[in-house]
Amino acid sequence: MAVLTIRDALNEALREEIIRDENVFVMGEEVAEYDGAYKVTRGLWKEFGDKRVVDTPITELGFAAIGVGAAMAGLRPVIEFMTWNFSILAADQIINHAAKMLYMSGGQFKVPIVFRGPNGSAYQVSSQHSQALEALYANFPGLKVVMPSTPADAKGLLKSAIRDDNPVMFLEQERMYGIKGEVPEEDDFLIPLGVADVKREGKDCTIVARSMTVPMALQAAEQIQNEFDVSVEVIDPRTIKPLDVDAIVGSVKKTNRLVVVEESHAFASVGAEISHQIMENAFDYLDAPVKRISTAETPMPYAKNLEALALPSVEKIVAAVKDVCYL
Amino acid sequence: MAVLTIRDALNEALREEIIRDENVFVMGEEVAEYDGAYKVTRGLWKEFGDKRVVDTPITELGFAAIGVGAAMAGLRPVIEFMTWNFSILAADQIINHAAKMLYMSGGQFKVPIVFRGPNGSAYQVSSQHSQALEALYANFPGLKVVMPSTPADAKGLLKSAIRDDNPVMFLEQERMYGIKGEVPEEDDFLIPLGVADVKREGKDCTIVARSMTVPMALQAAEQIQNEFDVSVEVIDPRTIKPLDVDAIVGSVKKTNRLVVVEESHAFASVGAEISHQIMENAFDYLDAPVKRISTAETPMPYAKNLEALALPSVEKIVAAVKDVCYL
Amino acid sequence: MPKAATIQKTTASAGKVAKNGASKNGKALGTAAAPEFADVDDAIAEYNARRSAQLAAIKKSDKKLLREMLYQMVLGRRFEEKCAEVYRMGKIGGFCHLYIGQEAIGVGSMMMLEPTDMVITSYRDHVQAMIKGMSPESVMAELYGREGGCVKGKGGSMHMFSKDLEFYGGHGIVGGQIGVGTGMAYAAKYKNSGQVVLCFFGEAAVNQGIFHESLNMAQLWKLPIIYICENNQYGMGTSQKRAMSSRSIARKAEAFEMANEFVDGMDVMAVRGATRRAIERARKDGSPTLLEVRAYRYMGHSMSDPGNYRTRDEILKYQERDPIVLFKDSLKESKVLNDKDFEKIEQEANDAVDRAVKFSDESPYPSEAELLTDVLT
Amino acid sequence: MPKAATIQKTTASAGKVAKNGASKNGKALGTAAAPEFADVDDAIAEYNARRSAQLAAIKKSDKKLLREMLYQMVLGRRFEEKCAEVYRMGKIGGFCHLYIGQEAIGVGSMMMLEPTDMVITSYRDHVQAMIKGMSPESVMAELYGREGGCVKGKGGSMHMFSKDLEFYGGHGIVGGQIGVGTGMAYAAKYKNSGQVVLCFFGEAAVNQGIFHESLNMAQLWKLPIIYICENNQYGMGTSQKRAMSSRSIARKAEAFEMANEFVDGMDVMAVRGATRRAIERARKDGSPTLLEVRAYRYMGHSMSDPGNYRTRDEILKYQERDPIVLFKDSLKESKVLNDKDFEKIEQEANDAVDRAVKFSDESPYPSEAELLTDVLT
Ligand SMILES: Cc1ncc(C[n+]2csc(CCOP(=O)(O)OP(=O)(O)O)c2C)c(N)n1
Ligand SMILES: Cc1ncc(C[n+]2csc(CCOP(=O)(O)OP(=O)(O)O)c2C)c(N)n1
Ligand SMILES: [Mg+2]
Ligand SMILES: [Mg+2]
Repeated sequence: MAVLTIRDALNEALREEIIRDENVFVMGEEVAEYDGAYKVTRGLWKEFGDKRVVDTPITELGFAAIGVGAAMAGLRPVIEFMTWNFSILAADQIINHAAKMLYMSGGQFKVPIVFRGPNGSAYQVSSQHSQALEALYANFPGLKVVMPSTPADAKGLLKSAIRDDNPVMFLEQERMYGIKGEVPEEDDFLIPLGVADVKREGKDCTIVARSMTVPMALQAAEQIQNEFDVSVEVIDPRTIKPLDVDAIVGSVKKTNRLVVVEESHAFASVGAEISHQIMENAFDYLDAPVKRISTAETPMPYAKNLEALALPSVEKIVAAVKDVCYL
Repeated sequence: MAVLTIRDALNEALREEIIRDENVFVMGEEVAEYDGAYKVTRGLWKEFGDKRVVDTPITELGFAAIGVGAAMAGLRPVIEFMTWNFSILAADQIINHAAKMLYMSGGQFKVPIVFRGPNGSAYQVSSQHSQALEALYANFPGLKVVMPSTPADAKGLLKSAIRDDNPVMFLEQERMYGIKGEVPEEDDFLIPLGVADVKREGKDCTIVARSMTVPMALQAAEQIQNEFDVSVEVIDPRTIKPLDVDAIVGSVKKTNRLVVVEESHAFASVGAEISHQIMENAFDYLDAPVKRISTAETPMPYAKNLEALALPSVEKIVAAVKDVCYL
Repeated sequence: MPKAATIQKTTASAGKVAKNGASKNGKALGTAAAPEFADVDDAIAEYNARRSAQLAAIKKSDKKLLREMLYQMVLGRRFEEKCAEVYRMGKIGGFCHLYIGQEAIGVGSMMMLEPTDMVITSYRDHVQAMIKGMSPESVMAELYGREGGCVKGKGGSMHMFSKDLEFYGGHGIVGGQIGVGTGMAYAAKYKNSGQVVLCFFGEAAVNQGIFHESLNMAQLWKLPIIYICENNQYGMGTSQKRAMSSRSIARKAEAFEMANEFVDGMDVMAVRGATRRAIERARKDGSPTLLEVRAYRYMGHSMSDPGNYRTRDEILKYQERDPIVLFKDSLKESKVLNDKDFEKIEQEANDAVDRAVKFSDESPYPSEAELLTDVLT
Repeated sequence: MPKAATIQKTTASAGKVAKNGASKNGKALGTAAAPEFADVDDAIAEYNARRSAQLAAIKKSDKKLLREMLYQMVLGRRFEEKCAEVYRMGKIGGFCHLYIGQEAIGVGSMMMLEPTDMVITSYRDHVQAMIKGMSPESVMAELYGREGGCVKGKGGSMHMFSKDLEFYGGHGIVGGQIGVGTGMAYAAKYKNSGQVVLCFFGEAAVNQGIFHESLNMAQLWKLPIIYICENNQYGMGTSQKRAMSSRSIARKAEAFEMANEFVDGMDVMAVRGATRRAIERARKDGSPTLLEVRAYRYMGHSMSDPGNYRTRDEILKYQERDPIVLFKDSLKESKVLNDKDFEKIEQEANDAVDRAVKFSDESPYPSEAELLTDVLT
């Protein structure tokens, strides 16, 4: 196995898919000559040129629409948002167009497109640049939503996303681009969309975490194990929509306790959905109410101390696990 | 008390606020000379003229921004979206600008603006025109979200929304504009934001409904009462954000059962949030898992039979109540 | 706010040409079809002056084609009249936007296309769907929301689609299809398929940001697309001058150095000519064009529009320039068709519409299982 | 996709004037400050030819004002240099976009304003905040994310605000402030307050749809706003010609029949002159203006930009036209200020910056209670 950063794993996925299928191209702001604002597309333009890796004007709605139209006409665009915050300008094309095209056309026009880029906070980039938007997109039928947390997942899921015939929102995390991990070197390493992954096995409590909160959850699990000899299972749904409800329900039926951790805001979040799914499907197995940890109910502040306070943390997760385990 | 339609109650609220405060103006597509696409602004342009009631070009992002800037500079704009579906084009101004301005400016710049218009389905207007978007906006701190279900609420809440110093998303429902009800004739009839209303008292089961599903819930409650002698309480939060969690928790602590009904899609919905709030705050009082009824997980179809099938209905609510009451 | 600034009667010459293209090739990329006119009187005068060119164009054209053009215009007219009729009977639900008065635009432009070329338009899409080859049956049944509809009853009036016929819909978000169409042209260029895209939208859609974003990229990247602004002078109840600070839409292309023409939308041959020039440009070097085609919407915006924002007189005045009447007159004068031919065409169109209604009346509602199909593949 | 079409070297004359305004009043609404130039050599030649006008403008101006203008330019330069320094020391986090090279734009335009006039800009906002009257202390402390910052540490580099000083931020969404600024002008007109709005944005922001939507409404409704496009020729790593199909931004105003001027952004007096004309227009009848002010960004886009997309030579060449040097030369030649005065100004600026750093170093982090305040009022 090769050890790669998430950044490089994504880069490999893009590279392999560009080579595999001549209809795949990458488009977005600064993805080509600049090598990507966060270097996810590094080297691709040099290698594949103007046709496959395309810089756009700053015009999110416009180039999202180009992606939608091109996908309808047979291409497989990978559209990068420099950050998902800017996707809000393009939301009409995603929600009103991409998500509905197959249905509106009675099944005739597929929209095989991937929208990708960093989601959530970075380091002190303040309120307009720090939002986690998975809840927004996951609410709309017709879209898939993916959030990897390891290099292997990043690569395998992105390749699957590009081959998927539906619009896929692929949400990365800037703080995680440098995280290293093993990635299988097999020729065509794919991870299917819609399948959760048990990132750590345990029997006393389940944590469902995604994206940036997965490493935090693992660290918290470790700490709890050492301190209280309580064994925590960490489940990473990886695909938010469609959500692998069975995997989560199965784990909770075993542990009887659940903490959901997410970087997004709480109100009507994916965490709320998971909580409700457990309510509907594992109510009788719960020994404690599901606890949820989300980012504070505020736009993201700039000051370092306030930002840290706003975000989920290992300490907050430990406290929540202690809570549901009555420790 | 006067008997008014919701349409006319909203119209009165606008009229009274335009008269009361010279900084209030109404802006949007066809709100002036055309009297509003759904006639909510009927007669206002004739009465108050070009300054107070303003037709815009079709340019949702642009006129939402005009509202935000004007509000920062001291006016109190009421911006109509012909339907909330089109607000997705303006979401950047709502989410990235209006919602964050007070925080980003360290408390200096208030944005006293109301965005309003019909939310959810109408009659066979198909997928791009039938979305209920409360979950989308309620996820973002810095916004209030209001959804009235009666003429009195519509009037009292809209007047409060216009006087509120925060951005308020005011979501009406086209199918409901013609609903009639009593509206107090007092001079300045206000309903505070953030306070739920018990639309029907009961002791065996709680239904939390909003907007279009409130009359359905009331009808279902009636039916259940007659058929099974089971007494259903119907709570209408009216304001979705901030949500009156106490009122809902209080009711569930009494009835020990909850059905949430909503027109929006289910995944990461306001219904999920309510369910989670009960999980966190009334877990031990629940005699059955919370049940949720939402619109089917599909873009809205045009065909009459399919549309009916997709939406919540009295029958679906009755079935859900029977479920949680083990009838 | 004060009322909109009065827009001056513009006397601009039309057929503005892309500056960068022009300077590059050393010659104009397009030539004027018609000078921009200010009101209906201007338009009549302009047309009268241009009429000989018109007749010459007819003379040069294939008779069968001319007959088919007229047939499609008449079919469109009859179809829409029938829609209004059955809508009032409650057989069609939701919105229903009719094309009456604008037939010359769809027919004049789309009948210049190869079958493989792509078309995308707004919610005002019934007639364009049929010109692209979709059967009146499949369009009417869609309006009825029945299984036999072109999208199985899932879309309704605003969302006609046919993948086989390269008809990309039928879209309800004002302006949205301008961006999607640009992406279709992007694919044509990417695949080097030789296809061009006709992308239709109303004049009010021009005020949306996506118009600006799309045209910039289309010109920057030289995409084979023809933007056809169907300027019917109203966006719902708002006249163009109350919503746009500048009268000329064609000239907005100059901000992008894009080729553009102003076209008389009541003259089907003028639309055809301008489209031919634009298609040549697109097929040769992928250059886009913006056509402003000035027409007039006879009916309300949709079936629920009472139309209080304009006078009966205004409508009647524009109807004097009815595109079907103008075309018939020219065809008759050119001795291409006679009164008997006209009757035959009317009969065929009426029969086609009757068959569509019958088919739709008999088509079943979609099965309930259809609710949850086509959400994801 | 093929590369962007090569943009022709444009020789268009500048100072294009709103056609409707012009035809209405029978005279031009604005006059050219400078012809549009194509590259730095052109710019030098053009400036040399214009220099006598420049010196004449200086002659007519108040000495104290000229000194203050230079001071503000130098202060801005020194402040930004210090930002770069302390950023590298880790005292500033997040993004940090410097204004170096563009000082003539902020100073030339904003120092034409009344204190009650409103200003809004992008994330590249430190210097404009100070020109509007905010203390270097409050701006630097904000960059540090401290309690003493102008927004209590909640906004950081991109979000400077002062309600008292009518400074409306500091915005991070490219183009967003164009719409918000238009709304501020709407309020000015509504309240008949006599205020004008200066709304700054980069040339890359022009490609956003909101530019198009806003300018249309501003002209349609005659809003008292001056759109100042700071064309520093790059949007991050993308040169203007790779992102925009047409070189001239000023001329984009013509699609809306809006008054516009192209301005040499290295010449503070030229910026001042163009702004004066625009403000007159705005105060008289509320007409908006688009100014394209051509400058050059010396530094990377933000502190994390390695700048591989352009050559050192290109940068050096542009730095020969440094706005501070050009202005100093003219002031010296005009005998307004001498070398000693310059030294004094440098000293004052350095002192002010040092005070700002000291203040920020000592300012505490915001209290934890601040996290949840200012979410709703
Ligand atoms: C984004 C959006 N805003 C508003 C509407 C409501 N609406 C539908 S059609 C229309 C008028 C469009 O006018 P125009 O573009 O001129 O096309 P026409 O109807 O005249 O063909 C409006 C406002 C919409 N469907 N989408
Ligand atoms: C909507 C949006 N898209 C992308 C970005 C990322 N971004 C920040 S600044 C910038 C370049 C802007 O260039 P320009 O408008 O010319 O202003 P300049 O930075 O040169 O002053 C980009 C792409 C953003 N902040 N907002
Ligand atoms: Mg129109
Ligand atoms: Mg720039």
